[in-house]
Amino acid sequence: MSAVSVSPLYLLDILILFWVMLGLAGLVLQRSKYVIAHVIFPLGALVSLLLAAVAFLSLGEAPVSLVLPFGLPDLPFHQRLDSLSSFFLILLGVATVGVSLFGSGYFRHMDGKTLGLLCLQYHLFLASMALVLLADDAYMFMVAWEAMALSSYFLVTTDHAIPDIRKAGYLYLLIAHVGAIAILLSFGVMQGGNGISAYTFDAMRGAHLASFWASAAFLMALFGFGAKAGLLPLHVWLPEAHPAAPSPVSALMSSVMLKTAIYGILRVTFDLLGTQLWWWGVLALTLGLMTAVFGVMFAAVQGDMKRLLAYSSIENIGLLLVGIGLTIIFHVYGKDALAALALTATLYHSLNHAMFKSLLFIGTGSILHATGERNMGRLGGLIHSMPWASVLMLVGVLAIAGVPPLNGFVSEWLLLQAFLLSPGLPNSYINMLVPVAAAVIALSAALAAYVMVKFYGVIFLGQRREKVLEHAHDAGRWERAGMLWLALACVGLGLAPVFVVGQIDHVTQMLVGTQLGNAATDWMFLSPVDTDRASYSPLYFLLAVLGVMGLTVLLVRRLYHGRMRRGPAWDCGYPAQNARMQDTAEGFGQPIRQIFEPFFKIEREVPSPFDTHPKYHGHTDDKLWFILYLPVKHLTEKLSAWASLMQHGRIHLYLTYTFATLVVLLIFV
Amino acid sequence: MIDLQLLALLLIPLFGSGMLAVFGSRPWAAELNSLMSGCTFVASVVLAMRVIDSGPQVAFNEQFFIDQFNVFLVALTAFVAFTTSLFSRPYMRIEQHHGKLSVSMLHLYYSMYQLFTFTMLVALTTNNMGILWVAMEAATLTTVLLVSLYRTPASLEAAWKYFILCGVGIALALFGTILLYFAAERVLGEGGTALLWTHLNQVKGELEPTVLKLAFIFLLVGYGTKIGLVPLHSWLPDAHAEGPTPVSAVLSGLLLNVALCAVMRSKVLVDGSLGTHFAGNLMMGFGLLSVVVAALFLSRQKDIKRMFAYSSIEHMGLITFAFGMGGPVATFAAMLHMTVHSLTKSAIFFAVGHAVQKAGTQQMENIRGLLQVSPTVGWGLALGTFAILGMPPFGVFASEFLIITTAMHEYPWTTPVLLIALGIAFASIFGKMQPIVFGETTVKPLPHPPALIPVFVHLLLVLMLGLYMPPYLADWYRQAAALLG
Amino acid sequence: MTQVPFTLQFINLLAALLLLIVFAMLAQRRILSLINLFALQGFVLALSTFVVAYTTRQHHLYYSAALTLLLKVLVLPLLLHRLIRRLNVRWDVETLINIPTTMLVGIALVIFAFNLAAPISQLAQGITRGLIGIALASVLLSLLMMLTRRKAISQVVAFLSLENGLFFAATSATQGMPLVVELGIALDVLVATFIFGIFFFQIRETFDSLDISHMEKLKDD
Amino acid sequence: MMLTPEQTLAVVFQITQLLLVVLAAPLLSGWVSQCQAWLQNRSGAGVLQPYRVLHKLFHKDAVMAHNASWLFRITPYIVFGCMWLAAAIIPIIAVDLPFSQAADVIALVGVFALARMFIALAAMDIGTSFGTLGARREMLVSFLAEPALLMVLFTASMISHSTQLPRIVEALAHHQFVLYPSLAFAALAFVIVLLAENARVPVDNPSTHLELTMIHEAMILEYSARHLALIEWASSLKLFAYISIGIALFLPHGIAEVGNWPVLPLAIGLLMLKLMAAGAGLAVLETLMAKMRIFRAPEFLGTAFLLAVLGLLIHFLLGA
Repeated sequence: MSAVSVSPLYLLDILILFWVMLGLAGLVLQRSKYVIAHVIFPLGALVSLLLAAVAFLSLGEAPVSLVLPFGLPDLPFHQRLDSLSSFFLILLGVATVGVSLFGSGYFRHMDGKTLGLLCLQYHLFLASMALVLLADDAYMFMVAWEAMALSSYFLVTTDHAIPDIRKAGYLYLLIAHVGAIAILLSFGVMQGGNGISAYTFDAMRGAHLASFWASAAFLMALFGFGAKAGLLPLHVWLPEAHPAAPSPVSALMSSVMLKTAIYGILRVTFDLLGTQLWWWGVLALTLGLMTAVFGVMFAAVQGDMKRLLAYSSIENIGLLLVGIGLTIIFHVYGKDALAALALTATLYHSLNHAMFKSLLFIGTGSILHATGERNMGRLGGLIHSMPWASVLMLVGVLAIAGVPPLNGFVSEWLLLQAFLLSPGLPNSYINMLVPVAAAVIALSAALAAYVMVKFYGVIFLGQRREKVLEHAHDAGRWERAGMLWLALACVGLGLAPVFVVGQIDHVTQMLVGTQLGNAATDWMFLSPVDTDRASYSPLYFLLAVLGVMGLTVLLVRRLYHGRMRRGPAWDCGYPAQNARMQDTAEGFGQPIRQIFEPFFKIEREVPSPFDTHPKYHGHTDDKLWFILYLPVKHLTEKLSAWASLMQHGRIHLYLTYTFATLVVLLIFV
Repeated sequence: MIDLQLLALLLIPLFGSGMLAVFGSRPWAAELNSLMSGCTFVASVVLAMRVIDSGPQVAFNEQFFIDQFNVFLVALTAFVAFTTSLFSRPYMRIEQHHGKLSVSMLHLYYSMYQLFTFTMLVALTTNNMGILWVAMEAATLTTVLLVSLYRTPASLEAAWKYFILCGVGIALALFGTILLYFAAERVLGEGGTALLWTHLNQVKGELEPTVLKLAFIFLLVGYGTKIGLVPLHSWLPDAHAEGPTPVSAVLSGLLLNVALCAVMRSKVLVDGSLGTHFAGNLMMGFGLLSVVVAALFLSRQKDIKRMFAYSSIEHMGLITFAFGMGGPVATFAAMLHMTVHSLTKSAIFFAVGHAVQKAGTQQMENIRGLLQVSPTVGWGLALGTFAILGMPPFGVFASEFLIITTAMHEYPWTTPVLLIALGIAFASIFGKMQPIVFGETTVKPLPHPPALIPVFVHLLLVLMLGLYMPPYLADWYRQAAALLG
Repeated sequence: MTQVPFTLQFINLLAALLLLIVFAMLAQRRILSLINLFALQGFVLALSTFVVAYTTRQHHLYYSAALTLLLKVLVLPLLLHRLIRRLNVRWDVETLINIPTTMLVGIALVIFAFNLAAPISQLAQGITRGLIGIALASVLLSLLMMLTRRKAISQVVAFLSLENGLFFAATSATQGMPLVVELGIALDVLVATFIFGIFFFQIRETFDSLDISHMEKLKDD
Repeated sequence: MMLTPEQTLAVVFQITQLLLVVLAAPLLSGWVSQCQAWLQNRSGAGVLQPYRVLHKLFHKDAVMAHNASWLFRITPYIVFGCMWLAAAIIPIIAVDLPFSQAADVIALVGVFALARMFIALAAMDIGTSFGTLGARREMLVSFLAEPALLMVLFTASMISHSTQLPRIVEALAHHQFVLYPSLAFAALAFVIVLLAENARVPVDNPSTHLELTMIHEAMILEYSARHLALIEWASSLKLFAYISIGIALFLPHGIAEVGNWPVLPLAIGLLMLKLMAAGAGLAVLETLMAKMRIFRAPEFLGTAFLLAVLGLLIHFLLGA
């Protein structure tokens, strides 16, 4: 293709460099907030768009690679652009267009110094994420990976005056670092041949590992990337860090950064490791299921809107991992068509999640702007004062709840199809596992709907729980643009699945060696395997619903005389109803808390009926924190207390150490 | 010619210390100090160029020997000494302003600073194991005076411990040297040449293994005390915490390297003579132990300088481990780590120094929210900390990456230990550093403007080494690594 | 010839004497006599150096013998005497662990050192057979002495006797290091002692005692 | 595009069913309540009562709370549309419905979910405590009922290797009376789901407004006139849809083949019988059982969920 005769990698690198430049420019131009907000961020969005475009053009082309003259002397930076990385680059680009547009409106109100720094960190964050996707050797990957962690850490701790936010940042970076260590170990296991040049991905592809070492590498990678993705039980940082960050940053972290972890798992499992074992898939599947249910359960009981979204991200990561697990199982048992189906579902879902989750997060951002309130218990009735935000958010909510004809449903549909087609695996245990897994998926999807009704209903509907909410203003121009972009993406992904799947086919072709294709001749019908088995056409669906609705409206107009008046809400004979009597978020989550009681660590004080000033306080905690994390902490503390006895301050003791060392060495020679 | 250059390198600091012994109490003593260090640095660069061009050479009838390995350390030492002198100019002024230092103390400080540089350069460049010992002892003596500069009980105690422990250590090293000589004279005959490293290196195959084993143990324990290898490290945190900050910077940035260089010299001989990996294994063992124990120590520290002293122990352990592993990549990595550690650690100490001066205490719980009062110090400290913790894209990560990957290939079982230790260290230091840099503040502004150019110069260099290593530098390291094998 | 030459016997005698003196120092409670013993040790050292110089006809060894005599027998003891007079610390030094135990440990050390040095002694040609062992023993004993002393001065004396042991190894065992080295070593020892002196006064004026147990503030916990 | 005769026929079928269900749905719910009346020896209001109610509601003036937003107003149409569609794509008379190409069983469940979300949101829109209470309970019931329904459908589609209702029905209708143990479990689960989803005793009671127990009624408390009419109509459509799903899954026999005119009347007659039987059965169930506490409901539905999963597992085990 002559249009991109110059290797697309050059273009991508230039674009990434441009991001960095923008960041630096922001740092320099601290004085003029206007420029940063209304020039730099939109330019960043433009760069994202171009990035996505380039990646899209090179999707399905032959992989191109490039060696940059940086990095270690014997291990310069290797870069490679293949379908997998292009796909995730598209994801990155499309999502960040919206977020950056939103950001230019959102960050407007910060003070210059913070804004300048934030602009730098933000664009470094974008650049490092893109580089992670392009890296083709362990060193560059690690550098980009940790740079991503570091920049996002600084973003998370933007308003570091608040101790909780510092705590969140600490937890985040610590777990990220531990994860990075695990990833490094897994690369070390996978290294091909000896010498430092064995750390290029090509060498790793070449290395054929014994199944034991391959498993070790896979487990390490799963641990490391899982730590970044918020996989159970490494998720504890996520609900702390995502809410702490400014909303656009939360959006990026939830929607894109977590996907880089998914990318890593896919890259290691299907690309770097030549062979897979069936139990990897089972492990991933089970972990994924646990994560999904756990996440959505905790989302249901949250009172803080951003924490709620963070937990829902955990749920979605769980679903993605389920998809990966299925893919591995099918691939191992040679059912590549099914593997392709499961993988398609996974990739599709990560694309969808990127879109609606960032939409929702930036939506909470503009709510924060309008009201300065994150606690859903103090919101409500915003649909009247924030029409734009409410409509766009509704799209996001319906999408994430997985109802047709929006995008969330498509990936869910594909995933369930993968389950339905799965019987006939040689291993009967896995055969038993499959329906249970399907059931759990269905359950968590239904719970997600519950959560989202709570989210939207408590925030936007009902009466205003606080007086101040009357003055809440709608999202500004830029914010609106960003949200609109993402909402459109959701709708588009929902309505044109055939096209999207066609694109994803390139990736599945690369990873599992087959592609889904589309059995239906008609571009309107998505049918993964065969039209008789299953088919779904969102467009017809939409048309039908609209048609029927239109018909209804017409009939009603015809039959009905159309008189309507406003009156007070019916108070059931109890006149003194006020806004505080609506369900709060806690109230809405209460049934879930009651049903899944054993999973939560609940502490609450309920007032007695005779309290003059009754005060209810309830708090649900994550048991895993107490079961898994605190013991480790205490162990280290004990060890170090033990060690520090050594440094006792008495010089005789120190001399004795020298003496003893000497004697011991002399004896053992 | 080489004699001249070497002479320049050695005489400038000596002359400088003489000058400062005379003029040390003048107001411009600080500038003179920096000037001298600057000249030393220039001289070292000239020498380095020369050596890179025309390989290893000896000077002053073989009493001095310069190869890529020690000339790289010479350049590094001179550079850090120079930047430290730049930093110490305002720092010491502020100390004086706070009334911690009298003019006479400053006088002592400046002259001793130059003398210390001199001793280190001698120790690095000498070819004679005996003179090496003498220089090390002299370095100890000068630094003892520097550590006890404040004359506070704490500083006195620290200096005393430092003195006694390193004195004993050094004495043991002398015994090792004597044993070496004992073994050598039977091959090289009596008299001068029997202690010259170059000659020993040629005949190392014939040296008596049993004696050399014994000798190496003494040398390792002796110089290891100065490197700060666990369990010989006890003096190090005290000395770093109680001495003036510039001294802490040069101590952990330079002196430790010099001692390590001495150990390396002996290692080359011993392993050459034994034909086994005896010395290497010992060094690996000590290195691993140091990394683990230091990491455990970190999490309980309350004094900020003490904490970074322990982190120096940890990194020295890592470097020793790498040198112990041997092989081109590991040695390369070790030297790279030496470089980045010196640069980063001294940069951190610079920033810490000003932070401490602002807060008026070394207790970490009283230093808060640096970013609010002086963002430069805050960012310097934050970035330096992340760099020393091995966060990419800083150079420390590059060397750690090389070390760990090599270890995975050579000694897989060590890597989990190392990585866990590094993780613990990360958790501890990062956890302590975050509230110091971020959050609400308690600290107050300074009488004199702080000198932070050195901090950011160092950090930029480290950053560059992480992302891009100039080819000639890489070749230089490679040659040096080849020398050490 | 089987008959051992007189000089060698003499050197061995001196070596034995050296070891004996170290033991005596280890057992010694009074600081004053500790210093005297140190001076005596220096004298023995000088003598042995002289003999070695005579037997091996190495002239620079005469210098170092003279140097030793000057430094270890005259200068340092005098310095120390003046110090303890100025600081009037002539009282007893009490040991941390009681003397018989120290002695037993010391003997164990000596045996250990001899066994360690045995293979080396086989290699040693000429007069130096077995001297390495004694040198090593005295080094270890002096180290032990440093461990057991609580007063700053006695610790320093122990340190100096350690240096003596080394010096003995240097001169007698390996018939003398090159002169440059010995000069350097001597210089360092001298400077070290001066610095010690300065320290004594500073410690004295800050802790108004030379008891090291005052200096246990810097620690982790 | 040009339609072949079969396709035109299919379209005709589709449209007839569309009209038929929307007209027949109230009749079914009327029939159910009439049966209940008989069982409780009341003389009921007659089978046509629902039509009268709708007629009445369509002639009233609508009252809407001050706080109601656009979402509140569009919801009835969406709900009605969804239910109508759902009822229309289930093959009850004939197998080949062109539209069921576009939406298979999973999509069908999706349609129900869509309607449910909107009605729950609308209930929260006014901001009375009842509305939110109803919404919460509705979602609570559904988050267990929906996966159970999905599992039931999965069992069927596993047997018939398809997720498209027509294919399922074909497959089940043509194996003459093969006994599927898995389907037995599924049927049991399905009945529970049907009761729960259509706000029937023991989970809910459509005929009372008792605060402590009501779910569905609590949600639609604020609706009046035409909106209420649409909602009522929608719920009767929902009932119709569920029952016909049940029929399609568990006794599809006698359904008309593709483009097979002569059996059509027979098929319709059969369908009538089936529907009447099902309605009567429902009435019997409701009369026999007692309303349970709201927090027993999750356990009840949990049982359904477990039964459904069990059915699926059994299918995996026995392949039947």
